[in-house]
Amino acid sequence: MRALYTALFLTAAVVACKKTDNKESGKESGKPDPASGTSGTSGTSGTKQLTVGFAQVGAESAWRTAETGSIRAEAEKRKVNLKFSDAQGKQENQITAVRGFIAQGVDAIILAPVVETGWEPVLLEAKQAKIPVVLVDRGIKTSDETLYATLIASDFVAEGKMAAEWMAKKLNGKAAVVELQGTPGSAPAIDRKKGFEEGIKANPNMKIIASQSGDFRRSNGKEVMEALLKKHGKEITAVYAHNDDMALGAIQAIEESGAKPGTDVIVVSVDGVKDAFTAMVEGKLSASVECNPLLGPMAFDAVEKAVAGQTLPKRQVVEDKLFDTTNAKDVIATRQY
Amino acid sequence: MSTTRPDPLHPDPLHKLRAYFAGFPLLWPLVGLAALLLFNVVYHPGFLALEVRDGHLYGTPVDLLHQGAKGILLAIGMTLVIASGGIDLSVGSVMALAGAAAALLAKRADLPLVAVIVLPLLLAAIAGLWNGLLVTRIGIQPIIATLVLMTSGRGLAMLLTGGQNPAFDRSGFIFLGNGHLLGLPFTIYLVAAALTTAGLLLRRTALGLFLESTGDNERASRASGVDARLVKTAVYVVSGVCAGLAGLVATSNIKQADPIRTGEMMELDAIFAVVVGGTALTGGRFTLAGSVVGALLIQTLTQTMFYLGVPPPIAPVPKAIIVLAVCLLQSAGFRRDVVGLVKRPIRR
Amino acid sequence: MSRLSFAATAVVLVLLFGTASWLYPGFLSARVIANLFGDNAALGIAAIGMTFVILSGGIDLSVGAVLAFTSTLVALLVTRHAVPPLLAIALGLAIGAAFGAVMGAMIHRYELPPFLVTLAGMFFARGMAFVLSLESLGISHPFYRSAATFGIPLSAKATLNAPALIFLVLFAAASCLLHATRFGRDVYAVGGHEPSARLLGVAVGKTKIAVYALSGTCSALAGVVATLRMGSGNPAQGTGFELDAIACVVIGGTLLSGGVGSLAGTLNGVLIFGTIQIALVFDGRLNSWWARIVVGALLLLFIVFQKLLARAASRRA
Amino acid sequence: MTRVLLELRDIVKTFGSVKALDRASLTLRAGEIHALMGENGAGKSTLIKVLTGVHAPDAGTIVLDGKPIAPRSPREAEQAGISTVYQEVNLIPTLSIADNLLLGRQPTRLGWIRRRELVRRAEAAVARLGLEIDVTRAVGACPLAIQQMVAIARALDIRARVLVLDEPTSSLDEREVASLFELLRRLRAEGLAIVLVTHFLDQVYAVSDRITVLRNGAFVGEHETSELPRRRLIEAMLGRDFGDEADARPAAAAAATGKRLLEARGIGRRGLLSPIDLALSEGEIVGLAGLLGAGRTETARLLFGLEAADSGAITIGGQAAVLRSPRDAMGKGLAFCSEDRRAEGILPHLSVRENLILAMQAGRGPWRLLPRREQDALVDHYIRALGIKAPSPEAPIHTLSGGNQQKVLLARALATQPKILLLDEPTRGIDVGAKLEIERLVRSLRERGMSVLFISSDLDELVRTCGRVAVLRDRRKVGELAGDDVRPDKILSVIAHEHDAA
Repeated sequence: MRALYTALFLTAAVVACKKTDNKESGKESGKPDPASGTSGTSGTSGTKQLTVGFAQVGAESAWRTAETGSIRAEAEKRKVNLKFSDAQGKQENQITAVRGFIAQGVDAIILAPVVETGWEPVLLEAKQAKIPVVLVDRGIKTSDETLYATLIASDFVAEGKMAAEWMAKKLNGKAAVVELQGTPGSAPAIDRKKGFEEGIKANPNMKIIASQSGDFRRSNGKEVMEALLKKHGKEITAVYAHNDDMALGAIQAIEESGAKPGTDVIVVSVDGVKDAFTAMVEGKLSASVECNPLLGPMAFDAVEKAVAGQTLPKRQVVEDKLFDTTNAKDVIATRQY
Repeated sequence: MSTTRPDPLHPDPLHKLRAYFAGFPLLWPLVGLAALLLFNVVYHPGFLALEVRDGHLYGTPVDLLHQGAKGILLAIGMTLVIASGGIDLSVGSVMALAGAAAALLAKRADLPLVAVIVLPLLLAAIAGLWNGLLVTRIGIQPIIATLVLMTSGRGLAMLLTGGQNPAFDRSGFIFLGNGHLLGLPFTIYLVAAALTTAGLLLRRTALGLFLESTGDNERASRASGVDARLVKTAVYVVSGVCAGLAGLVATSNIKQADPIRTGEMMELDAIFAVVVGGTALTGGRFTLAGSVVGALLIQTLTQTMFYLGVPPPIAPVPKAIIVLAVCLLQSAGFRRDVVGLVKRPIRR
Repeated sequence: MSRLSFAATAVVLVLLFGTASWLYPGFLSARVIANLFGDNAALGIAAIGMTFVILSGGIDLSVGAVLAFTSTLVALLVTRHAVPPLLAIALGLAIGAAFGAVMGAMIHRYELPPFLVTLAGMFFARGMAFVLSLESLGISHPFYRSAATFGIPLSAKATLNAPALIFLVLFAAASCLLHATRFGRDVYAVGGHEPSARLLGVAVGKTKIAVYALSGTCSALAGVVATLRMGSGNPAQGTGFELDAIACVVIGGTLLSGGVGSLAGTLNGVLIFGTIQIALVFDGRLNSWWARIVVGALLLLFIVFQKLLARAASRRA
Repeated sequence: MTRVLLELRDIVKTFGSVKALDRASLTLRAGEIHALMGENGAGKSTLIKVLTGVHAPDAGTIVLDGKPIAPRSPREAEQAGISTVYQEVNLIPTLSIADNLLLGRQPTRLGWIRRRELVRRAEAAVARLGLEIDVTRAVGACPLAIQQMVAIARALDIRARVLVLDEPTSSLDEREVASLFELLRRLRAEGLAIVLVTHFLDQVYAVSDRITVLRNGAFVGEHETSELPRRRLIEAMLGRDFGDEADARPAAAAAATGKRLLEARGIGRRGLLSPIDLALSEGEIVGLAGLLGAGRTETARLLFGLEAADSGAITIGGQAAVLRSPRDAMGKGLAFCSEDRRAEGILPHLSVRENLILAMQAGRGPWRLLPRREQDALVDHYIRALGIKAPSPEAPIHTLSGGNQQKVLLARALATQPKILLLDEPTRGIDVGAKLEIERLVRSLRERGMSVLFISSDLDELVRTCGRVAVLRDRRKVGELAGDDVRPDKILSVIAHEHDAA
């Protein structure tokens, strides 16, 4: 039984080798391969249909969903054959997905890395297969910049700074801040913390009295905030959350504690999702630094350039704006996510 | 009538101890809870402080009950399943499933609140029934039978919501997880209600006896005319409903569904709560009170972590240690060894 | 009966793979097969250890956590403390073995349910992984750079990478251990009927402890493989991993009651699991939650199938 | 006489408070078959387990070939040349016969098992017993008799000098027993010392050379089998001259008086019991005799709906009854005490009270819980009526002695106020005192017009208790004795031989 089955597998392998070999050789010669439905890597202009793999982290937050939506929509618009893979927040799965894309011979890969490290081997593989990789919304740590074509993302440090400066202005340089961090070790968590700390350096009277991870989750944000409210009570004058979901959770906790978010306690967060705008209009959330998830257009511009063999700037920063109770009303109607 | 004469048949050293444990199984969980609370009070004198803020009783103790509600609800169902000699790994996924369903229903203003609450619970009950039938009719070991739903349940939940986290604004439903009644969070009443119902059903009827007998020796129970299969199926349904309720609370609490995270790892917490509470995984004797204490113990642990500023991912370590400690204390073998160490010198 | 259920899994695997190859151009390629082994090496290695545990009538829920712990430990030692990789790896494996042995000892000595002990073990190991480091640590070391590129070419474009090779070698070794040594027979005996095994002179305690130690080592090795695959150690990885491993073992036709099953079956299980995942990537339209649903459904399918087989067998006897 | 090969002297072993062995002794000579006799709980099994290293004795010595030994595990005992076949066949059902035969002793080269050699040796081992079987088959798939043989083959495969057989015949039929004895005689000739533990007197007299009797864990005496009349043996085992009570039949003997309560026509189930007829009348105690595995337990289980009959019909109190589950049977006024107290009787961790009321409460259904006061009253009543010795009604039943557990189970059945009581080996494994009490109780039940089906392996007990005795062999009914025919020898002859079946 076992022998039979191993034999079967080997034959499969052998057959496969042949098949892929001549296919891939065909690929080298640049003529389109109908079998794989992909165009040769030489497809310069968008005339021939591109196949692009998108390795997404997951669907853990509204922001994430907006990003996915944007990229899918853009692919639709540009008639790109998009291979989408959702890794349910697991790096292992993302790597499997990327290797799958490579095996499939896609023309380019868009990757939203869930963590900063651990990508070199798989990106090396992509490089060897001559498949350009466009990183979106989070960077990676690597000694070899040639592993990816470009990184399209907001500057998380700048976001943190912006939040800090706005808060300083609002509370004229005096605040006892509770910081709700994102998932420990994730790039946005690290950088938004860094940026915020830099931002408040100027004002000695602004202190972070507690800094806890809420894991980017609304429920955790709420629970942590409740605990901290018990611990520090009225002392707290401001909350800085690494994303809107946690901020919204915190706001609930503050309300339950009998205080008024927005007046008794200033709440500032990052991302600027729709719920956040609603909260700002209600005056509960004081400000939110927009971190634009609509990366579709930029991403596919980059993909097409990369496929065409042009070299791109390693870093393309997405411009972020800060919204607060004053201007939220005017733009809320136009928010897509 | 229940005169405790010295047992002529078993005057072995451990008998007294064992009798004591039988008499008061809550001992160790309570000790653990007390110790933990004490520790907190020492570190933060305000830990147990209570005050009234705009008409609500407010303070960590209230949070413990409010946040612990989900855990307690799960523990109730899990206690019954474990008492029947089984285990239910699917409760976390069922929470997510019910939560997702509720959120979607809550978004539709045309549906009456009753539907928003009842339909998801029905769904959860069906999930439980499914588990029960796999165990009793097809005869699959509970771990695996419920593993099936554990793996696929979340998938179904995400299927329902299309991978989104639908938010809703349905005051009635939101009240379930955030509202207050007579100054106390509504969840506390919910738990109290669930507990009393369970307590009455199990101790004021023969159901408790049948459950314990089934868990202790299924064949013997069957030979004595107990419908063991029915009992076993029923406990999984109950567990499902409890999980569903917990899912509703969780969802209502954050005003949005979260198929991926709702009830993540909660099944394990629930099992811990039950075991720490003094109900043996081997089935038979069970104690609801113990499980409640166990659930509170675990919730207190979580709160302590927040207070100490320990990053959440590290929280499992003390959890594991406490659980193992309690289990060892309950293990006859361990106590034999300990007693052995104590007795050796005295032995002639 | 085990033969039959094994045949069934083999058939399902071939069907799955066949359908995928037919649906998705380029699926039936050496590269995909190489990936199948490479991407599921960690899972496969853990599943091998799990097979021994389940055959002995136990269960080990700590594999995912031990994997995370080991990978983080190795990364930490190599990057922060400049420990030579091989030494760090050896240390990691040793700790994994010791951890498993301790759990086994508790299970045996104090008659605690394996489910519970390993559950606690899982919480403990997971927590400790984060104690070592809250964030994923990249390993930049020549050894790892060469390991990343090392591999045996199957064809122009496909190579069996280091993880895949480790997996295959371990699989061969484990098969010999299980099917051709006294220890292997003892494992089956203990799982088949423990009291009898004891009376037949099997050192039940030793066997059990050894089995958990073995599983611990496998999990640790899986962690090492993860570091090779990603060139980093991530304390957050491998959540829910134990359940995948159990699923693979069960799908592979090993009975949870113990005493019946084979490693070849487990290999089937792992490959089925992996094929589903890659197929989903190739399709690129289906959402990932289908993976969970399909795996759950398959799990059910196989358990029910085995039940029916068992009933048929008992009728014959 | 041949030299002494093995001697156990003054062995003492206590479990917690229970003194299982109190200066028990056994002397074995090479080339003899030595029967170790005693009532249940006399300490036979414990002594065996001490000999084979399962239990370590608290005191006493074991001398093999003049050298004192102290085996600490079955393996060590085996290495010393003492191997054992236990009562319940101890093999791994999921492993092949070959694997079972050589588990832990597999022929290996550099640690690798030599498969071919393994099979060869296994085949040789079973061939020695004149068996022709495929040694690669899984043991679980073989019939019990074969498993028994495999177990013996395993015991012999190691150059055993002492072979211990604990209840080897309990699951074998005549032919198998015969061939087993044939084998034993052959092994005796080879100079092996064989210890035979069994309940079946006729088998003892058929095959053994010498008998050692234990009682309450103590050595009573050793005799040449040929010089020890059965009656003396039984008295030695029971430790008292029970003549008066043993032969007291008249009261019970009174044949059926009242009207038919239960009538089973041709009930059976393939592979379990070939169709039999059985009738029970008011105030009648009907015995079921036969060797273990003769179909007695199966009969009771069919009557109580624990197994579904696939043939025949049952009428209770005149009207047809379909018994698909114990619940159905209880609804029809039946009650049942299983032979297997552990597996199918007690709820070990629940209290005496809960154990006692369970069946009755099950009858009442879940919603009408018997008020606690009434429960206590009921429990109190039965504790007194049956003389149950328990520290308290709330004590977990597993803390009670076997006899008292059995009484609680009886009480459980009685509490349902049954019209028909099915008792399967109600006196197995309990001390003589309790045994006689239970017999007395059963007799008193019949005075109250209850009808009882009484299953027992102890012929004298059947004689003492039953008015009528149905005899089963090989899963079919082979005869029925009534009135003065109800005598041990008669029953035995029906069990033993085809022809004079009544």
